[in-house]
Amino acid sequence: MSNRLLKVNIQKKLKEFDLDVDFELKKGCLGILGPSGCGKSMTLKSIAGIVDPDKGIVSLTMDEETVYFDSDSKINLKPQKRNVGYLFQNYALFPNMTVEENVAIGLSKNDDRKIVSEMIKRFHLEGLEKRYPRQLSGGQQQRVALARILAYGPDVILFDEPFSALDTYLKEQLRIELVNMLKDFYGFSILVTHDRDEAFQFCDELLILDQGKIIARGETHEIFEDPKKVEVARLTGCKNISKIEIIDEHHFKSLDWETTFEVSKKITPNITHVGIRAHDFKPGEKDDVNSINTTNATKLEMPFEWEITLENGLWWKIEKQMHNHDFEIPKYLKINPEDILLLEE
Amino acid sequence: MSNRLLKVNIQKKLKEFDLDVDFELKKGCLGILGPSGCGKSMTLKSIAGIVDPDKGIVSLTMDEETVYFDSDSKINLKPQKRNVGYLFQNYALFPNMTVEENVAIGLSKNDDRKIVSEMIKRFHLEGLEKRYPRQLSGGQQQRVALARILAYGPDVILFDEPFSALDTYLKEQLRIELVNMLKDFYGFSILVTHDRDEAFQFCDELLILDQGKIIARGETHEIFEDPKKVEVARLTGCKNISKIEIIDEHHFKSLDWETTFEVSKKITPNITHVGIRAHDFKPGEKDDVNSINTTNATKLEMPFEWEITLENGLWWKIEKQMHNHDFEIPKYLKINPEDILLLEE
Amino acid sequence: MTDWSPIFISMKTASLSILVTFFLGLIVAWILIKIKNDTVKIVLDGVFTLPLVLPPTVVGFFLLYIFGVRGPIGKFFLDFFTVKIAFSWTATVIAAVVMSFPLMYRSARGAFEQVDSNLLDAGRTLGMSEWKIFWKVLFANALPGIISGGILAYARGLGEFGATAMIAGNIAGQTRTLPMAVYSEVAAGNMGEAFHYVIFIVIISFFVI
Amino acid sequence: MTDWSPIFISMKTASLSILVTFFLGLIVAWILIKIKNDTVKIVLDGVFTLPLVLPPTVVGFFLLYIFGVRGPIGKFFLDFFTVKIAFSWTATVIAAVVMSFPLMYRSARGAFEQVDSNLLDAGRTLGMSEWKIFWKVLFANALPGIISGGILAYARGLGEFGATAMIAGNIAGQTRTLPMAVYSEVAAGNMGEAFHYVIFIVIISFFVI
Repeated sequence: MSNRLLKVNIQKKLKEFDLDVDFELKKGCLGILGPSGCGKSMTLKSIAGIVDPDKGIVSLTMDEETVYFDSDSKINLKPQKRNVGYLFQNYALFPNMTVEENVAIGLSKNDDRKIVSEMIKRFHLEGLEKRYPRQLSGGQQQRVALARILAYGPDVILFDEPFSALDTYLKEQLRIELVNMLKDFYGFSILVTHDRDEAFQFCDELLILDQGKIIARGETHEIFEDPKKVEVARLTGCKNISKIEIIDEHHFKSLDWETTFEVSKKITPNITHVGIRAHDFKPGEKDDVNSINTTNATKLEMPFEWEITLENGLWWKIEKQMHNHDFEIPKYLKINPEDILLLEE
Repeated sequence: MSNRLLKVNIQKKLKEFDLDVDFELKKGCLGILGPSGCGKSMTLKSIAGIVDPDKGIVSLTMDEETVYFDSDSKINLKPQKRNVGYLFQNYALFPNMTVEENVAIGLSKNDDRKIVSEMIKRFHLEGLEKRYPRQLSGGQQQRVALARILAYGPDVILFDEPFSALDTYLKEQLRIELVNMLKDFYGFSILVTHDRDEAFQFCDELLILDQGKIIARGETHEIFEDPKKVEVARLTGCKNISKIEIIDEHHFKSLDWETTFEVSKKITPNITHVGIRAHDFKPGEKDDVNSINTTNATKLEMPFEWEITLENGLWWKIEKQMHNHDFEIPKYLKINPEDILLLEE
Repeated sequence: MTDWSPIFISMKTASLSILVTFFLGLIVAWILIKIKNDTVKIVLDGVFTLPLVLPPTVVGFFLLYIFGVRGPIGKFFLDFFTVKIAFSWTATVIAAVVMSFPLMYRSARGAFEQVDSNLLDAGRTLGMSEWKIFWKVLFANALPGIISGGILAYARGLGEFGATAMIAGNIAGQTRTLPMAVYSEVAAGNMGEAFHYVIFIVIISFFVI
Repeated sequence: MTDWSPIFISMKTASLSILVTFFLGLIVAWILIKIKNDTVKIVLDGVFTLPLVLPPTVVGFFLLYIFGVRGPIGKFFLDFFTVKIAFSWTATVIAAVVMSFPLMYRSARGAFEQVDSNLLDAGRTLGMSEWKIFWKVLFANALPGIISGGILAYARGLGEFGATAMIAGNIAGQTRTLPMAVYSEVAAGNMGEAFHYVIFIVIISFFVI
């Protein structure tokens, strides 16, 4: 195994906040999850060299180390020299060039032209070679953009919200395609998104960004299971979050839902909130631990889910078959003490 | 019960295709589902009077009939006279006015000003009255836009992809809010979207639009359960669609998946495709009816779902708990002969 | 000693002409935006832009043709009001308006087009009158572009030379505006005198910008 | 009989000046877009736009100051090459370039700014040289705006009057361009003669547009 490392440590003053991101990546794909305008794109652009950070270091080691940026040694490699591919949100295909010309644009005179037809084939673009970007669907445009990047043969690929411009029913298909493509890609990749499903699906490791700061970092599964912080819980899709009053080491009172809960983990004094995922409630009995009365709950039907909102604002989601339109809300719900997430502000 | 009817029958030549939409709405909310650029927005704009159709009739009956547009009688009411509210995709708040001024802009001199503070309260905008739109989050902007429309007291509200500009984690919350708001709204509403979940959630009745033509119309549940047409199946989220070769009245061969299936409904000669929803597969045995071998299947983990892709391209989705990361793909899957959708091109 | 009259004449001309140009430009831009027929739109846009494309002396020639004592309007005014328009102060205003109008019109139109058209439609569906939409939505949100267009038009009016020379002439104390005065003094070899006027114009220009 | 020399002089002047203006305008616009310091950007933009805002005669005055026999550049050329720039045909070109440059520069810059900046960045991350990005991406996608800017600049150069009058004078057969000729003929009372020139200019204008 070769010695590979992507090192990113950048600080930059922005209008709304200061960006301060510091991480290392040893292999595969890193996801950056955060709300709109949290500095995600700015981070990617700093790595690609499109934007200059104020301070810091960006370097890539693939056997040998290449320093992309180093504010102390005043190194700032041009984007052209970095060998970093960037998939723009709007794909940034050149409107004045055909599919073929777009894919070939990154090749130099000495490169083998065969790679263009290889990429066209690999991304199922046969027959579209002479078309212009405006004549393609959103999904086809994305494939052309990917083919263009891979033909260039980058060491790192940066994905900037790759699915946000697509219709919902196209997204899933293209996600699978991208996952499969990434499997074959030898270099590093970073995917930026505000969609928790995308982050979960693509990336083994995750970095949660808010207001330019990293508020969580780790294995994707761990972050989703134990978000630790209110903002992380919210971004990973936790619907029920409440401020609490600690009663004792294993009990608390929720201030938003006005009920008392038992929790299996020890509540330390730094805990200010709890989170309960909407999927984690189960039908229960009156005498169960953490039982909740469902009087006056309202239900909302989705194709494969019921969304139930209790009177106190708690959300419950339960799977259903598409054909079933009747659902009796159970009198009581319960939540397993192990499933309650303890959160810090 | 009063006599209420919204009648829309419009034809308009567009660049890419001809828009030809004809429907009547007797109560509540109608959903229009279709891909980007299928003429959805154009339909809404024709109803609001922002765009003039070439031919047709738009009229609203609330006890009395008001003709908005009639190409034969050369009637074309100004948007100002139609009393139709329009929620724009980007909300179209006036950037030079505060929240309060935005909400009040639709009121005439004789209107009671109290309604402004009522709306501000109803949409939880207290404390934001003096802010400008750019100082608000996406969700708050949407609430201001809704408050502005409801303060004006329209008979019809048109929603143009109301959630497409929002981050995923905000969407669900705001959908619930909107559903609740619509419950209290006495008039008609039409919601246009490319998201099947939104269409399902909001609307009892659905209209599927493709290339300017209505390709399906009916009760939301019925359309989702029996889409009848390939394009409708795709838009309602059916992941597995294949061309078929009919063997006999209850058997067909799928050309894409290269297997033979049994189906309970009779296959009429007009049937050219079938659809199988990814959720409808179940683990099975070798000898089951419609059993499928899963050799070389790949799995992909989502927070609450496994996505399994079989070698022949079929998709299967199965619910999971967030904490479970292990999943053994069963050797065989089966599909109930009743769950196979028979589709026409 | 420096003759101050060009300064006063120029200020009067530029001020009156910008008033006319500003509102005329706004209104014409608004009307043009609302025209739905593309051919009409392009033709009208061409006509209104013409003074920007034609040489000022040619514009002046046409103005002279219309407003001259034998021209249709010029003759009318002469016969009925015994007013000679050509080679009078009024002519300097006419020249300045005609030459600065395209700048104002184009800037206003550009600024209007930058305003999200959804805002106008939102105003309409909320029952706002077209007049209210124009002022409270379109004008208010296009203001920066309109102001910069107004400044350009003012500068253009102040500096008008070619058309003014044709229709108003260069009569000291009557139609000799600042740009005229600079030309006359240089032509007469008084670089020093001309320099005074130049300084004055440069100061106004900086002040305006 | 009509004197044909103004037509030839004007065509020569406009053609040479648009060549210079076109490429100069493109390059300056490209350089300005790449400058990251906002203050420098605004100041430079102001300087390059100045000839559009100042009266033509004032610009002509400054040009005369620089290129005149006693001006720094004029004196240099006179001393070393015994070439007089002021009141020569070269001066008409200089006047046309200086006056039409801002139009070209601003149009090019506007057209460049309309091009999605992601395209440029995409080009960079794909290893394209800045020169290739300029021509194949920026220029190619801004072409409509650049051409319309070029046409405007050509028309401006062709119609230049004020600055030309100052620095090049109105010497028949040498520096008397079409706009000059219109003025001279009208001033001399030959409306008919002037009309010939006007027709010619109008024809060119229509042809160009």
